[in-house]
Amino acid sequence: MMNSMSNVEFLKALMTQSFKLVETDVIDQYQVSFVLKQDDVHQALITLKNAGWIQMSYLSAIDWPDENKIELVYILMNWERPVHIQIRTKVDRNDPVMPSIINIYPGAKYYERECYEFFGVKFPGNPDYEKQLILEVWDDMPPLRKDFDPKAYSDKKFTKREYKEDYLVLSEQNNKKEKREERKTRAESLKGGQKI
Amino acid sequence: MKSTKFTPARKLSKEEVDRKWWEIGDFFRRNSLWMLMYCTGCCAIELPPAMTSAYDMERLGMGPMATPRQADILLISGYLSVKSLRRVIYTYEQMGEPKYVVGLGSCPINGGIYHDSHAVINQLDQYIPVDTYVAGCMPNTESVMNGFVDLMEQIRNKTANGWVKYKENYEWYKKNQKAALGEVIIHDEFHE
Amino acid sequence: MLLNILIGFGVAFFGFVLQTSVAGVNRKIIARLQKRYGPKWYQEFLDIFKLLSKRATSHGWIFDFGVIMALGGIIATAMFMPLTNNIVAFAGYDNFFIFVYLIAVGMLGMAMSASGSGNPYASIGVMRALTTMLAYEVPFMVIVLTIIKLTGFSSLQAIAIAQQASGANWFLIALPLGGVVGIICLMGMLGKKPFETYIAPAEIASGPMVEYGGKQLGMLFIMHEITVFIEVSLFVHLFLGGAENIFIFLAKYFAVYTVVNLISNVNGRLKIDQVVKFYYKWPLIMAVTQAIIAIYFGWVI
Amino acid sequence: MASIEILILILVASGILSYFLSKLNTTAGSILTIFSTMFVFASLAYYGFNDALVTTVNYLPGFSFEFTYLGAYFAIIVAFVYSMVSFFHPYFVEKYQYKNAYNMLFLLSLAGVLGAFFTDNFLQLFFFFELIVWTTMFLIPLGKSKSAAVSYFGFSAAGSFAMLFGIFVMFKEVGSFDITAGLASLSGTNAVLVFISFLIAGFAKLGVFPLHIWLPVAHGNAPHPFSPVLSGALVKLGAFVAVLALVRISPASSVISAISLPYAHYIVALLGSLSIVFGTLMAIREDDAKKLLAYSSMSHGGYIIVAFSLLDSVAFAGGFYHILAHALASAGAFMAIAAVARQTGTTKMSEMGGIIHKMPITYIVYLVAIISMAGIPPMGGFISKWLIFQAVIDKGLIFITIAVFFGSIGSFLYVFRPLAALFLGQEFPQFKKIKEAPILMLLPMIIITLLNIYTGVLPNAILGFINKINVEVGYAPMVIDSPAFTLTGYNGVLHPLLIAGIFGFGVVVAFIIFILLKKSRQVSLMDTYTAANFIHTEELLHYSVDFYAPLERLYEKYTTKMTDFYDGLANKVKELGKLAKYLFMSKYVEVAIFWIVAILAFLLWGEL
Repeated sequence: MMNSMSNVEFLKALMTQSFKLVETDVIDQYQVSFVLKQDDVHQALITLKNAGWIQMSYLSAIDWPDENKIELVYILMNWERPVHIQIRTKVDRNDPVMPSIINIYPGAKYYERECYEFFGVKFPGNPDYEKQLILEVWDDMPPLRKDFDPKAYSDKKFTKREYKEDYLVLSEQNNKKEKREERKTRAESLKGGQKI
Repeated sequence: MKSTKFTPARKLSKEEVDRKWWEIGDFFRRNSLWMLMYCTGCCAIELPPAMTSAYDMERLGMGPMATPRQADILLISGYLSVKSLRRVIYTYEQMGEPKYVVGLGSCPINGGIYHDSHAVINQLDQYIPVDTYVAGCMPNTESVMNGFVDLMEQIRNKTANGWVKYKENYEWYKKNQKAALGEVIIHDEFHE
Repeated sequence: MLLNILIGFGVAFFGFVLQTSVAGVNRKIIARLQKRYGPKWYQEFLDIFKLLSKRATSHGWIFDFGVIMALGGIIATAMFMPLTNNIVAFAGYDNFFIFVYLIAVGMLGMAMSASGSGNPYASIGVMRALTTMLAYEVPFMVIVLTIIKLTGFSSLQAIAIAQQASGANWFLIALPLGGVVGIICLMGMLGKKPFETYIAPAEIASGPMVEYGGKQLGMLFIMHEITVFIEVSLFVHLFLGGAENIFIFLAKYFAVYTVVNLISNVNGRLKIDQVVKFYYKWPLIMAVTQAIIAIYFGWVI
Repeated sequence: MASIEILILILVASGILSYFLSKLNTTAGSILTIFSTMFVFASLAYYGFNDALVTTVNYLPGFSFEFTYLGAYFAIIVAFVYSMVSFFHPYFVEKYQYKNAYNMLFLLSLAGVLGAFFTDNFLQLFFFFELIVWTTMFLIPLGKSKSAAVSYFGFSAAGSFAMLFGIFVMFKEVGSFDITAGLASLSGTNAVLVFISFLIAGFAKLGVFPLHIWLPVAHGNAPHPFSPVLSGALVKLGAFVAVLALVRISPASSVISAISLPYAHYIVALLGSLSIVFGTLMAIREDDAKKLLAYSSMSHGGYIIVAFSLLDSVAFAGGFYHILAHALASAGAFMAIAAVARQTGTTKMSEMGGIIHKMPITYIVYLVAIISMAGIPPMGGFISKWLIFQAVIDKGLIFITIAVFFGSIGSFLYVFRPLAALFLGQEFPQFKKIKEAPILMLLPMIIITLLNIYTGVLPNAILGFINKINVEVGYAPMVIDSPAFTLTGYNGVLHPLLIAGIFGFGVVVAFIIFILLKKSRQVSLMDTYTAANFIHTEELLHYSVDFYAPLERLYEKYTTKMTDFYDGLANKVKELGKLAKYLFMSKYVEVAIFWIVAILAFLLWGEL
């Protein structure tokens, strides 16, 4: 307990002294998340790797259409100091370009290819980030962008089975009706994202 | 007085002989069905109880087989992503005739809960002919066994002829596969 | 001569029917062992005829020729096999070495055809089969040398009659160590667990059989059944004193196959190098001890 | 009427003639070689079987020949292999440097072989031995490997000098160089000395266990058409000498009562079985097809030694028959490999695949050869192995049995490997162009294949001739029943014709079953089970490298022991040579003179 907290302290100290952090978020004693400027990311990764965060667990990405950004999340792991670090940075959504980090973490090569496939983020420096990795012969926009409509794609590509009539029957018993109603309201209330 | 003229037995035409042989073959085929389990999705979990002592599948003469060459049934258990559909088609074309396809679960029927996914196909029988569907998400083991018994019945009444349909409407199936998959055989760095 | 050939072919066909039925019955026994209902006793026949009725795929002439050579060699071997003291096709010529080496023709044909299919799994399976053969053959041969040296015959029928003449003193009892080695080597010959490394369906996709379907696979099944018949009846004649009449033969045959099957069904599978190490450790030591005791000191129970 | 002397002279003359003929046109020289070897073989076979060979000497003063069934048997086999192999010359000789010397050396070595087999005098035997060694030593490096020739010559020289030593020991006691009389009248320690030295000579030529190092090197690196001769013919020279030693000399050694065999012969048999096991294990892990076959001929040499050291008529028959069967089998296999090597340019099994689709006849030749080599009916190897088993079991030799059966099962493993990796399997794109071997090369291979089958189906005629040899060397002839085509061993009767016939019957039955059933659909080799993955390159679907890897792992760390030992020995010899060089060839003459005087004084000490 004590030890892990000290890990987090050590980490915050390390990061704050060398970079200007946009935001720091201590999720719990084993997870810390730093938001950085795009230019600081490489330096931060090098620092952390030297500090013992030798494992690049994953490179994830989040699409924020309304602020027109794509957020890249580099997840690092240290086996001496049990803390997962998320290095987050936002790149422009219209032309997302992030220099590759395969010189720091060679294992990131395939994560970057995957990220290009699903979000369209370009990684100059990675020799073959444009090669297809998972989606074989994909012919549409990157499928994990928020504005990609999987339903439309599925309707376009895959033939649906037609049914003569709609088999959905709603029984009119009251208790069932109430249940349905409150389920509907709860679903509505969850739309905004804030909890009740 | 009744005439005792000897009337020779009618000579069977070649088609009739072939049909008789085919019926004899059908008897053997429906009593020893070997499956190639393409465990694509979650419905595969229903097969262990079907094979082990709960519902002993071997009593119907059925059993799992290692390769498509040896198998009679191609068992599509669960949702079928686009990538695995390519492999399924490749496997199906390697099987020896006559061959049957059984689709487990609702995903091969109409996409099931993945009906709007960009990676999962919705209707299997557009791409390869399916002889028996077992509906349900997931179908419980009785219905799985029942599906196999139904397949045997179809073989008995000669309605399980999906492989014939596939040969006859080959272009149609190929067109659907092209439309959904782009190309079936993949060339890339992982397959050279 | 023609009559002899007919008798021999009858023996081969009888062996096929017998072994197929016994195998079906054993499938039911194993099913009951596992608290299942089990298939029909004639399930094996259904499987074989189903395979023969299907349309197969072929990889060229060597693929088919190998299958024909395999089945032909095995049928030829089975035609020499004596059933009882007086049912034998070619009396006096049922030499032990014929069975060991004429079976090898069938094996070679099957191996050829399997490698001719151009599938790596098939070649790996053949490699494992040959390695297993190298493992179990030597201890078995040492025991057989002992038996031939003691009786002075290498004709199976003569060996069986010699055992019956000595008051049903079967070599399974007379050479206890040798009997154990014989059973272990028989399990290896039949490819039963833990020595079924070369089939390994989950690991190398049923090894040599990987590319077969339809009639080729059906013919290989027939060949396999006849091979099992040959090997089990070899054991019956060498270690269990043959048979005076056909019923005794059936009883001994069924007993041997069922016992081996039951032993094998409570075992896992060894790796191939473990198989070789196993056979060259205990069975070989036991066989050599038995041979020295029996031949040089003449101590036979 | 053919005189041995005439035949030898014909060979020498045609050799010299072919040398000059080859200068003009290589093919003409090769054709001349074919004709002369064919003529020699034909006359040998015809007059030899009717024992009408004349041994009078008119033109070669100082030489004297005698006709023995033993010598005739060996000579016919060797001349046959030579004449068959000579058909390959028109296609291979152009490639070699000194191409006009090739045919001459070839014919001279055959002349040496004839002389060695028919002479009755040990000095001539040694002379012909040396003739063979020197000619072949110049033939081997044409395969572009000097070291092979060196190691071959080293071991052969060791062998022949050991034999020379034995000869002198014998002369000292007996006072004559006559072969039969001389060896028979030996006794005491001299007998043991001669026994050992002759066995060293025989082992060195035959490549049996302690002296086997040269065999794979020489066989593997010799010119492709010469490897069959080495393995099929010349190796048998060692068997000849070993037979002389094992059969004609009776060294004073007490007899083991349990197996009724003298200690000396039992030890020799153990050496032979060691060489069986060693050759088998080495052949299993060899990647070069020719070296694999070389190791297999090492293990077959072990069989021959075991057979002859059993002092038993059936074993002798088996041994002599094995010499013939192995000569045919290994000649066929080596010639098939040579044909493949000519068409593809390599003998590495890991680089080839699917040759069968282009060279089916060569494949059949190789198949029959290896079936005979593995001792599977209905081929010749089965008969000889069966006879050897009879004798081994009758004497109850347990440990030798282990080796013998290990070798015979292990031979399945190593002969199957070229079959699977080289002929079968996926067809590589770079070999889609090659063609079947030319007809003149197929002809001898087909003849050898037919003979392989004949020796397996109807062995009685040849065994009748072998019985004459048995009588000649003073053993009872084995029982063969000519009209019924059966052989009678100690514990059983064999009917090869019946076995072959029943096998044919079974194949016919299987073929009928196959034809009656539904016709199967032809698919390409690449359309195969890959766990539903798309594989587009043949190499990924061809399993040929480290075929028996799991088995090899069990013993591969012990495999280099013998070669290490011999390398150490070679280094010692080098150091000795350096010392002598330092002593005598130093630039200070007086030092050399001093040492020479010192040595002379030491030698003459007794006289003065």
